[in-house]
Amino acid sequence: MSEAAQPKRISRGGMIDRARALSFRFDDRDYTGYAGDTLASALLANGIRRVGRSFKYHRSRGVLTAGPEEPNALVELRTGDRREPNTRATVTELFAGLEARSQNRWPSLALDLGAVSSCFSPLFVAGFYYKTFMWPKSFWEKLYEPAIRRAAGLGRASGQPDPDGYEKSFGFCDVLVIGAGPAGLAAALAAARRGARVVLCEEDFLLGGRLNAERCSIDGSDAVDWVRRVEAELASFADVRILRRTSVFGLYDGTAGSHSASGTRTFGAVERVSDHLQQPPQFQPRQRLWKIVARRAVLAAGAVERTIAFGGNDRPGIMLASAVRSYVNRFAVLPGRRVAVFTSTDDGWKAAFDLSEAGASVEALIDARGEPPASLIEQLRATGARLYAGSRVVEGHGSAGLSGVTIMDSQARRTRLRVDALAVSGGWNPNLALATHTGSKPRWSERIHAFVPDVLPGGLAVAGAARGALTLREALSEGAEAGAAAAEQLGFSGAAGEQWRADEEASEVAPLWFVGESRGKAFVDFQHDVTHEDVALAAREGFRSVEHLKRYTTLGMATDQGRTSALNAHAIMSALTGRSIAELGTPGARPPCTPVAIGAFAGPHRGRHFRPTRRTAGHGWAQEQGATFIEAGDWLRAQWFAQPGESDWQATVDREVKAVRTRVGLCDVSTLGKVDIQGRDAAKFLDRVYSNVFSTLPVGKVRYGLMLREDGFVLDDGTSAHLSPDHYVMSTTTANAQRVLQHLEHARQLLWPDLDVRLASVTEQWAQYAIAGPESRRLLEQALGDALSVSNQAFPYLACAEFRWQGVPARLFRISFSGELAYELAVPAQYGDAAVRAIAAAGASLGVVPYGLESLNVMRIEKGHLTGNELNGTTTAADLGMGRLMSTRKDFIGRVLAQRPGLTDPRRPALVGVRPIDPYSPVRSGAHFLSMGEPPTLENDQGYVTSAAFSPMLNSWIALGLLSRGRERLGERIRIHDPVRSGTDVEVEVVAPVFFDPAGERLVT
Amino acid sequence: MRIPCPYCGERDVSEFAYLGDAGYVRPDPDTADAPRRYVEAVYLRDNPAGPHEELWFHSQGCRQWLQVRRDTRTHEILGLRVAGPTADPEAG
Amino acid sequence: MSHATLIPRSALAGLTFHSASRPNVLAWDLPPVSLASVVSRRGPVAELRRRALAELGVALPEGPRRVSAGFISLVGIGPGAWLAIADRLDADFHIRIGRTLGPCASVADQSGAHALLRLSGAQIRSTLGKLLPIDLYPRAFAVGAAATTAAAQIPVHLWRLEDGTGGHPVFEIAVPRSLAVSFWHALTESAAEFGFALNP
Amino acid sequence: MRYSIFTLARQAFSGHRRWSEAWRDAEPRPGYDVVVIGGGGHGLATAYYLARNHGVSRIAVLERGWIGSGNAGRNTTIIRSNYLLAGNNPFYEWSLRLWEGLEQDLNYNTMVSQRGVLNLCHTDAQRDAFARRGNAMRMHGVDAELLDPEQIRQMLPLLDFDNARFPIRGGLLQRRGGTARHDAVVWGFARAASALGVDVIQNCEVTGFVRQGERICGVQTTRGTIHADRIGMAVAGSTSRVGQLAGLRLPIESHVLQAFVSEAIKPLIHGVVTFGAGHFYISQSDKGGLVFGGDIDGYNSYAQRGNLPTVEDVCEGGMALMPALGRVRMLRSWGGVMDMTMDGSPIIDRTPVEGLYLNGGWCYGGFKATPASGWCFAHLLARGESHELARAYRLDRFASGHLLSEKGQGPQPNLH
Repeated sequence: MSEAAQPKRISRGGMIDRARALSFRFDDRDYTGYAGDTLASALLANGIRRVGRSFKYHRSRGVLTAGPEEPNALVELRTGDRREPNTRATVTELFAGLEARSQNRWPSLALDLGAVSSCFSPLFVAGFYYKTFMWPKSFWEKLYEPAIRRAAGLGRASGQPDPDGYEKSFGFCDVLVIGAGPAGLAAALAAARRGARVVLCEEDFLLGGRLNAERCSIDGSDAVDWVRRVEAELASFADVRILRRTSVFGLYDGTAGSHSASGTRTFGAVERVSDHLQQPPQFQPRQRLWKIVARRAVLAAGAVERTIAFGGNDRPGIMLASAVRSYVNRFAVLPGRRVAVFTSTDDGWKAAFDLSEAGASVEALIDARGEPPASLIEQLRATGARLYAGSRVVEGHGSAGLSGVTIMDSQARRTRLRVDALAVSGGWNPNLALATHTGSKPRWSERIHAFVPDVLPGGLAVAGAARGALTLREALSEGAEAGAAAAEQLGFSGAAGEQWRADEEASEVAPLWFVGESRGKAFVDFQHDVTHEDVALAAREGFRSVEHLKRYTTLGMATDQGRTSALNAHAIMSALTGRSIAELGTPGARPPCTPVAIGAFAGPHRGRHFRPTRRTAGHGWAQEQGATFIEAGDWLRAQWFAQPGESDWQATVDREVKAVRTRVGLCDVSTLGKVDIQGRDAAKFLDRVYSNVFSTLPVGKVRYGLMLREDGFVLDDGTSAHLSPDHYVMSTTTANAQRVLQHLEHARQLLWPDLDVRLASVTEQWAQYAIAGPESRRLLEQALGDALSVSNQAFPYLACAEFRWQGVPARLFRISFSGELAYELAVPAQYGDAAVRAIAAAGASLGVVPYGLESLNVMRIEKGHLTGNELNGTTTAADLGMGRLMSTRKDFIGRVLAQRPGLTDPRRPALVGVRPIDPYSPVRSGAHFLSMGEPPTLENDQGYVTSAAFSPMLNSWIALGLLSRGRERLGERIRIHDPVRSGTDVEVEVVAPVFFDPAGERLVT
Repeated sequence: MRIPCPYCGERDVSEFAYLGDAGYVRPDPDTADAPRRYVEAVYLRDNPAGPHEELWFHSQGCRQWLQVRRDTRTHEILGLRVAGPTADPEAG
Repeated sequence: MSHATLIPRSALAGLTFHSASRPNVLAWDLPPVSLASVVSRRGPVAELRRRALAELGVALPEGPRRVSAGFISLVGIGPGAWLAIADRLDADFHIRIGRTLGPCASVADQSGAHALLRLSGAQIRSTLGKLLPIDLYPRAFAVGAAATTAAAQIPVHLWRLEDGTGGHPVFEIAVPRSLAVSFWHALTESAAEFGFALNP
Repeated sequence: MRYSIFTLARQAFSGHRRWSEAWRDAEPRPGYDVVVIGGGGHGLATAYYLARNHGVSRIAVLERGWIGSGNAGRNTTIIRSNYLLAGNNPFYEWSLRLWEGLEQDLNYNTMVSQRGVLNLCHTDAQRDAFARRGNAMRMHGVDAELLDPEQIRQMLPLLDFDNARFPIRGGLLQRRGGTARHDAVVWGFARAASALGVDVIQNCEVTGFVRQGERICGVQTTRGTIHADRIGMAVAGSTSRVGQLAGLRLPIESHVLQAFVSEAIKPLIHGVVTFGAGHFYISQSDKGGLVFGGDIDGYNSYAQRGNLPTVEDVCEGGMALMPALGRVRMLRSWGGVMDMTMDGSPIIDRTPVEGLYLNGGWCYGGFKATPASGWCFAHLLARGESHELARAYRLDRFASGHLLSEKGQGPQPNLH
């Protein structure tokens, strides 16, 4: 690549691969960068300073930082369904074919805040919208708000399904090290050498942290070589895992609490597996969410340099000094030709040295301090830069890009310098967010004028700059100590001896937050356009606590969380209110400490795999029969079996119901919960968990049972079969299977541990089929042959038996949900497919039909049997006409509280049936009951329809419902009110809640 | 959050189902003041800010009910035992 | 009179996946065997242990471990609860165990309740790491260890056998039959990047 | 000072130097007619309506930290009145009516935005339950529409209609539902109350109660003892703790509810949408952030923070409903401590202790209730009797069995 193509690229040095030129697009223009670039470094190399517009005033903005704390250089990365808004150019690895666009550039037409901001910006002070847009009333939602909504926001989401995959993985380790700068590398190596199982996470794609951005040496040689040596040694340990491109975003609970040292903690991390590629390779996710369980952790996340608030401190070309050094040293990019440095720290001077070394003309070094260290002054001579001690930059000029700065020296003389880049160094804020996630508060340090970790979460140590130890020497020693200590606390002790030597560094910091003599807007939140004036206004209006300041001005709420500038605002507020920064309050951080894609948290659980799907053993057979499946909890169940020529599902269901009622039908009921109950006290146990009596149930018999919660309301219903002495099998509804089992285990383990009874779920074990209809007995005779006699005498209603069918253990129950002569045949699930085919074959000559949930529902409504619609958690046994099942002869769960006045009130809605006077007027579940002539008000509400269906047997719509004083109102005409679905009410007659074969003769014949 | 199950070992909270206050004792239903005592047992809670004795069911593991002592301000697990007046023979 | 005969069917029958040429994750769909849940009754388990040892020749494992002896292996799945696994499909398995352990234990047939898979390969731990919330690190989950947990939201029993050829760890996993298809999807998705093969 | 575009313009010319404090930062006085404990939305609204509707003159609101630092500033700002039960529906509908006039009433733009609240259903039973609820709403004159999948597709093409594990089968839409700016609600009530003479006292934590025989006649605070004829508690999240100071044992558990906000993006989602087959709901703020949440973590907590499994569960729901969210980044999360009652409904009632009144147990539905809660609690404090809209919110309903449970899950808060 020729220099012309990348005008700002330094001809030598840097950690880029000049042999691998990469072409990319920005705002529809083609550019070239190198492997090892970030998008930001590549743009700067190509001489691009303006990369975006600010949120409120639409001011031109350029690259401020070289890291994840970037507030300005946000772009829309990629296109189409892979478009990612608000992507930080400073951490986006350059790849061939990368496409990016600047954001928020052309505001919407409706209300162009961008356009008006220049003249109306005085109006757009903090919280202006709370004080206006109130008149006229209707205009807020019709005009003002839509305009604000269009103008707000930054980038555009793709709006299309994310085409890439995400993964989750659990990770376990003894010591987790967060950050692979000097401190992190030292910590990881120290722990690894002692034999601990180590995970090292680094956000960057290179290990080394600041060492990649600075010219410094360890043990006399280039620090970068040291990094490679450590990296190689770490890689040689089997129990060390290095996760690059991985951000640890959250600290969560383990067994340890906020402060205790022992126990574990859970860390959330996201690994950007494929973000540095145009798209993920086959079988690779875009990102992977790590849930890392660690016994100890070392936080070595470094520190973020902060800006200084002065007029026009947001001009493109004004950069943090540390970023300047990154671009010069790591990326071989010269941010400017004529440059100046504005600092209140020793560290800032290094930018001048590096810039000069790289060939820039350093015009001036402006140090707010009156007497900077002599050593630095000495070193500065070589650069030829002019020193302005005790001086401040009061204004940055150049709206499209920095063209100059005005400085005010110690004698208050103003001088204007022509520069195209300014490096700013206002001090360092330790990256301690993780240390505060579980509620620990940091403390204020008067040494570095920043918040540093104080009381730490148990098991977490902090090392290096993250602790406020800003020199390389401290980072190395603290890292090594922290890593060693973590391992030794866990009982590891191995070869120690990490001793690394680094040069002395001047690292004094003097606080300089805001230049009082500023001209123009001085920004304390670049992305949200919060200025020093907004802070002053907040103080004036009483929003003085840190949280009020934040919420009123939106300070620090943008994507960068104000990492480079929010503390300046706190300092300004403390000056205005005469309280120390610490007194203002310490804003604790909450996860995630870096923005994380929602897709990563979801992982593979999306689309059809959002939740696992349960299929019965007969699923394949049902598919062959043309079943339409429906979700029933986690299960898929056959809803109906349509046949060619059937006009709609209603026709299908009518056919199925008639076939069952006149011949015989076959239905898969395997999804019902089944609990195996064994023990000498099994009967006693059942007596206590059911409201009705089971201890009188003889072997070989089944009984319907009602189960209450302790609060007296119905929990579930089902049957229990007495298979053999001390052995029962209970059935529950499909929906409540898990909750009932938990309820039973609670009763067994906690309420009555003295009972000899044991429970085992056998839901998965038994495939179970209902065979219902007048011909069901004949079908079974053909299917079972002499395996079991099913004559009415040998196997009467509510009989049950265990037997062998072709050598296979099988169970038969004579129970009926449809109200027909019916049986349920159960076989171990691995035989379920064969069994349903055998049953179907045996019934072929009898015209057996498979029927689904919908027909089952019609038939159970015809019989007034209950489902979840009636057992909705607010009904009592009496409401459902089952008062007789509330035994008075024994104790049972729910007995006492069921007697409360609110549950025994005679005005409570009771289960009734209703039939429309016009049989073809549809009645729908969810419709409300009203007395004739009463207006539809809540006061007049008489109850509602719980279940409804068209009955092909009665050739009429029928319904069950809960009607106030229902039992006293049989024969009364009321009306059904269903405004959300129908404009006209339907007149119905209240009848008993059983429409078909009320005497139940079909069950017993 | 992670719970050290006495049978399975330390497991992620997502394997457990929470019930609440372990102080619940089912009152004798046959005393005169049973209604009042049931209302208090079923509905009222100490709800302390600090150490809390509570019931967790290891539904995705050994299916034991566990009584956990946990600080509701810090989520620290302070202690744990198999729930119920008498523990299962093999537990712990 | 029906002549259809009852033959068992694998829960994984007919499932598809991407088969790699050089697989690092291997799975075997084990032929059907009989299983039963064994739960000790109220009171001391000493008698139960004695009978298990005397009649079945196995020392009931304490805690989540797997022991094997002759035709039977037992996996601890809870306090006083085990999953008994026969070496073949035997309709009388649970009955015989029930008789031998008599009133000391409740025994229930679970032969149809699980799909049994054997898993191995160079990358099996990385694969299972994506599915299981437990630590399968060699020291943490040694040969003979067992666990009851959830794999990608699916409840499973897992245990580790002796290492196989190439020194790769070998696991067996019991998945609820109704969830076998969902588990299969999660397993093959997680293994795909390493290369996956069934019954190699 | 009255807020308007004109005041703003005038102020602009003077460089915004003449704005006065939004509310007086008052010093505690020795005694008041009514002391309201809790400077959140409910407490400040109570004070405002006490002064405005009932002419009570000597009122103080005591806030432990800074106003709005509790759940008022830790919610997802949704307002709606789509309730089923006769004990709830009229109360929440009155609340929504008050929201609709709040800007003008308070002379503060609380950014009430009625962009609609849509509950999605994924089974026939759910749809029927929605129909029942929608019908109940209509019978009280509340707007409610039952939508079919096609209508929803028109409204929100973003949703997953074709590849969903639990397909969308319909939805219940309340067009008048929407959102409001939570902090503005707190500041607006504080400013309006302060203008009516209410003392808003920050950094004043109640540490005990002053008793006169069986009666409570004051509070001890970190800023001294303050006497009052009547004392109202509106301390969501701390109800059990403050109640304990008065010897109360309540049908309440404290649970943490997490909420999340994404980076700001251009308008993507218009109204509020809730997923019916998982725990997820979402809306987009005027600033552009997607504000979303799900279920409570499910264990007792006062920590104001939750754990990762809940975050995953919420985002799984989000991706299942809106696969386009995948590349949108979560920016921040927070946790609020919910007073979960045993039937999922609130309590506005006198307590067994004379002189002490309770407003609490809002579970995760407190924000939308703010105006009506203040309205009815003020009525109770001023008149000594329950407001007709809050009659069902009695403390003795658990003993009598007149429970107010929309979901019917029983006395287990983490199932509500």
